[in-house]
Amino acid sequence: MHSKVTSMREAIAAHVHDGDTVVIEGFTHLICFAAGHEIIRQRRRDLTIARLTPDLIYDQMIAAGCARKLVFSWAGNPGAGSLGAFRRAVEKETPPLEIEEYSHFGMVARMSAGAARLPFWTMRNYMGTDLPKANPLIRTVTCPYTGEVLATVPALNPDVTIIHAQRADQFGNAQVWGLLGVQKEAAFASKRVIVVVEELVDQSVIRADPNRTLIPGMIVAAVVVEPWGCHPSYAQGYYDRDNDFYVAWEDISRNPARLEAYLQEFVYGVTDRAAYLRKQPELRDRLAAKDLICAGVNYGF
Amino acid sequence: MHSKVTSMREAIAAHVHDGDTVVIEGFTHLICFAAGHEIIRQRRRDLTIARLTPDLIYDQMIAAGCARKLVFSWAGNPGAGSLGAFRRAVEKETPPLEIEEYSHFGMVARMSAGAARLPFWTMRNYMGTDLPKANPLIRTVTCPYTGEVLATVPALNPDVTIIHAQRADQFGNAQVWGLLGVQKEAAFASKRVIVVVEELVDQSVIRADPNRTLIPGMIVAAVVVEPWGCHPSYAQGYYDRDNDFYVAWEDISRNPARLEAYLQEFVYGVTDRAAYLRKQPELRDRLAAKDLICAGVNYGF
Amino acid sequence: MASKAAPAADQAAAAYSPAEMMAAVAARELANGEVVFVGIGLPNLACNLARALQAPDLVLIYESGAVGAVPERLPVSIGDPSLVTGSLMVCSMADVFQLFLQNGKIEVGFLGGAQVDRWGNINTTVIGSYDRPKVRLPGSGGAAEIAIHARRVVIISRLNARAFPAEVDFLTSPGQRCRGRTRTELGMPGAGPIKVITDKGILENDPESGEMVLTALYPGVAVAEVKANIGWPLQVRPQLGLVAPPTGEELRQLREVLDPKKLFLG
Amino acid sequence: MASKAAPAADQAAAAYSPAEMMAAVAARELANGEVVFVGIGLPNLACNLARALQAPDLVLIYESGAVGAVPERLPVSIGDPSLVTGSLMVCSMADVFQLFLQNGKIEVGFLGGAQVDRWGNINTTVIGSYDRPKVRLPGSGGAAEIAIHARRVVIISRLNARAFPAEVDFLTSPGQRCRGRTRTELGMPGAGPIKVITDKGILENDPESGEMVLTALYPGVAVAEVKANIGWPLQVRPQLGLVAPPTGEELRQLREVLDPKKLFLG
Repeated sequence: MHSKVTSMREAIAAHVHDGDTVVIEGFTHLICFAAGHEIIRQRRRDLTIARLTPDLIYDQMIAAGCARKLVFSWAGNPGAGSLGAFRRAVEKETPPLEIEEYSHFGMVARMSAGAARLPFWTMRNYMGTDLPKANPLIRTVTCPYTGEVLATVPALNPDVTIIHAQRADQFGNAQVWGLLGVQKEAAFASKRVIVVVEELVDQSVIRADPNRTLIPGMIVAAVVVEPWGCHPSYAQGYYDRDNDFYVAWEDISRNPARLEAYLQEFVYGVTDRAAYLRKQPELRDRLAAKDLICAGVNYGF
Repeated sequence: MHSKVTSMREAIAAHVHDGDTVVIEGFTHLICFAAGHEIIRQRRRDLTIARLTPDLIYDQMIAAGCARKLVFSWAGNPGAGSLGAFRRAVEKETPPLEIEEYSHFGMVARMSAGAARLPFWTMRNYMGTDLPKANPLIRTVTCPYTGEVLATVPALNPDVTIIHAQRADQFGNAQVWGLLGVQKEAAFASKRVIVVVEELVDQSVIRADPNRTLIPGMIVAAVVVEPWGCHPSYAQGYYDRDNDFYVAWEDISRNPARLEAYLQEFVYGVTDRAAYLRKQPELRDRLAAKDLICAGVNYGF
Repeated sequence: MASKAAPAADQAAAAYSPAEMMAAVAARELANGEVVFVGIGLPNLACNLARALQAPDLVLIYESGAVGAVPERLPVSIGDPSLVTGSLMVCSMADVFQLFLQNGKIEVGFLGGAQVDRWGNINTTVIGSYDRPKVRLPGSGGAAEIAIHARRVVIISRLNARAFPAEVDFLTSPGQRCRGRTRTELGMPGAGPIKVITDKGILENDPESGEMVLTALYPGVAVAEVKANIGWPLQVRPQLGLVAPPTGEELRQLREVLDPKKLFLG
Repeated sequence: MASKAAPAADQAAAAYSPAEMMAAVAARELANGEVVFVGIGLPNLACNLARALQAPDLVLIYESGAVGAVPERLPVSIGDPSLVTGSLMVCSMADVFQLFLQNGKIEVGFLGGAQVDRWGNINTTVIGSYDRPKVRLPGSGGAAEIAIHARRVVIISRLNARAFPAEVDFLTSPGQRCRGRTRTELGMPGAGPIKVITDKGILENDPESGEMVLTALYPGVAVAEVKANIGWPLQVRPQLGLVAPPTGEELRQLREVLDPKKLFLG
């Protein structure tokens, strides 16, 4: 078997195409900003970008003109406020952005259906809310046993899903700890999967603790080794969330010129994530994780 | 909060009642024979016993007259052959036993629906097979998006589920590694959960590696500390499967008198699991696990 | 989202901020051992205050998947790493919504919103019309399903007439009566919002009508002051309760332990 | 389940057992890097033989949840601890069936059964009627869904007329035509059984009719010998293949490494 390890530039060039449905998942934890920046640098257009919480990275992709449509369940700046580019697009149509909106449970259910290759997923949800009026894809099904009417959402099957993990081997067998979000479901739902990791490890490291594996290599198209690839998001055990930057985004994103200047300096103005990090040498001191190593368990028999 | 730790005798007396639907889960791994034996000793009757693979423990419960009905997907002696008491009950009605039969995926789906408190679960399955004719609870639903007709099974919500785990704290926060089966789903589907463990640990052990927790204490009614409680099944990292006993069961279970003699000696004839183990001091030498400890991971930030 | 309340008139109230009072009142809603679905900000402060005082065994669940979290610092987001480290369990979000919430395991959910209406319906989606919003808000997140499934919901929101309209512009999270239909008619498992904790007093749902009515006032607040900040003809319970101000211990925990930088108590 | 075949007539065949031949032939079905759903017994031996020879990167998945297993001893059950230790991933059975199998990730599934019929349908449920069975067999396990979803299925079964009836008593796992309907009509994702590896030769499904026809013989076996052990008028392909006997290396692996105690090769 050949190694799947490649650069972020190659991985995005090969697997993210104009018009694709793209998912960069991670719930607060392990959001791969490095991949989003490379998509912006490669000037992808007409993307449908989907994730539960668009977060700053999708705000940047919207501002950069990559997105035709956003599929989401909570579009804010977590713990800090609003997403400026998203709000301008929706409130003022500058630029216009189609939206398709669910709740978190609805988005999780869409990914679960996609991962199981079922056309829909069933929930007890949405009764009384205006969400089905805003989104006619929220429908109902009748239980063949009880006659109850239950809510449904359609499967989401992205063209490409990008998952950041703490570590993987060269074939993409990836291990994650800390918050798991919907990353497993998003990966299995997707036609192609790019796994980005803090550390490339020998396969023996993966095989030593198989219960930690979240994504099997067989569904992975490319492996990118990108330490600190999540900043300003975080990787448990590697670096903390850069809350200062999330707070700063309020002002940056409120002002289109300032947002553009940010993109020029930190996205277009750098060649890759290594260059992005060289611009900010203080990040390591401020955010590097302290050690808190758990004990291992016995896999013997 | 009060500790939930109790003896197997107390746990079964308090939580398993005549007529209950009982699940002792574990797929090959972590099947709690100690709980099954205590149910036999306490002479529970009219139980509906459900699990994917009835295994030797349900064969023993059927032989002992505990079961009115069996819900299952594969009723054999794994790797060795047949279940004698089950076969006599179905082929010769001695004693009669109602059966309700699915495939493994169907049983997993029933547990998943039960755990999510949905009345049914959807699958792409059963087309072309005779299973829906044999079991009218296998039905269909029409997708509200594609019009496809998909298979359904009804939720299974046991009265009590018994889960064996490697370790838990006194409140039932339980960690498992190695094969996971459908134990999480079965526990969440159940009205009451008994967690049986190889080791009772301080809560700090659980909190040091929260990604390993399979069952949260909030759904657990009782915690029983029962080392070697799975024998002849196994616990990864503690003891191996006793394949010799699985092979021996072929002869024991083929002959009702021999099966009854087995129950008299190893179930009715002992007061508890400790006494069962004292009768077989050689088990430790033969089956105790070797050490193969994995490395820990960093939960720091 | 609601604008800052005017400073309370009397001297007693001046010794603590409206946010401190709201956090203290919210914390008192929680009994030991309960399972709470926690949001960021005041709900998080309230839950950790309750843990420090009457409810040491409160189980905090965050929609990010942390169960039994014991954050050693003030979490600034719902997915903060401090919610993972030392927690009892981390699970996938599919498990959070299916095995915990839809399964009925969540006893209390805290919610807030840009608009809260007469029936406790919450809007966190848009001000104005959905297709041409005046203000686009973040949307539901997990709020819609929390409002449907949690056994009871407590709303925390500062009073002002725009934030408390007779009817929400967009019904994100259902209250006691949704566009004319009751929770029972709609088949909702949870009891819905049974209390609205504001910065001036407490509203509770009338068991018959489902309407949010004023049941208790904070020290120094007059009924008229509440009525002036609510967009419907507010019913007032005949025997109005008087809510005790934060105790010294409540204030000390909030100020010295939980939010010393006043990120949320400011 | 099928009774033991009579010893092969010629001398060459006497140098290896029918089980060894079946395991070797099954192993040759597997290409490097494929993802295989493995059962216990001969399928497990075949997969590990293929791993040792032409397919070192074969990914073995067991329905118990072990993915990429590298058993260091012969697993005696599908949930053996040796399948976990050193594997690439352990997942829940819900994931096995939903994310791997139903998702279409399994390229090859090996199945066996008490009865295999003209269309490759398999019965592992009952001999006789379902309500009053003469012999109660274990049931489907995961076989029904493997037969439906695996991209292709290989059946391994010893020949005899009772084990190869024209139509199965109970259709547990669907073949190419189920009670008159094709897989396409029934909407099945996988290609179904494309090969039946017996102890005398190989059957393959006719692409037009879906019927299992004889396409290759083992050394020393005559067509009549196969026909005598099959319960329907067996079609025979005009150019019959001759299957090479196990190589020395295949036999060495099977006998010395994989099953030295002859648990499954006996």
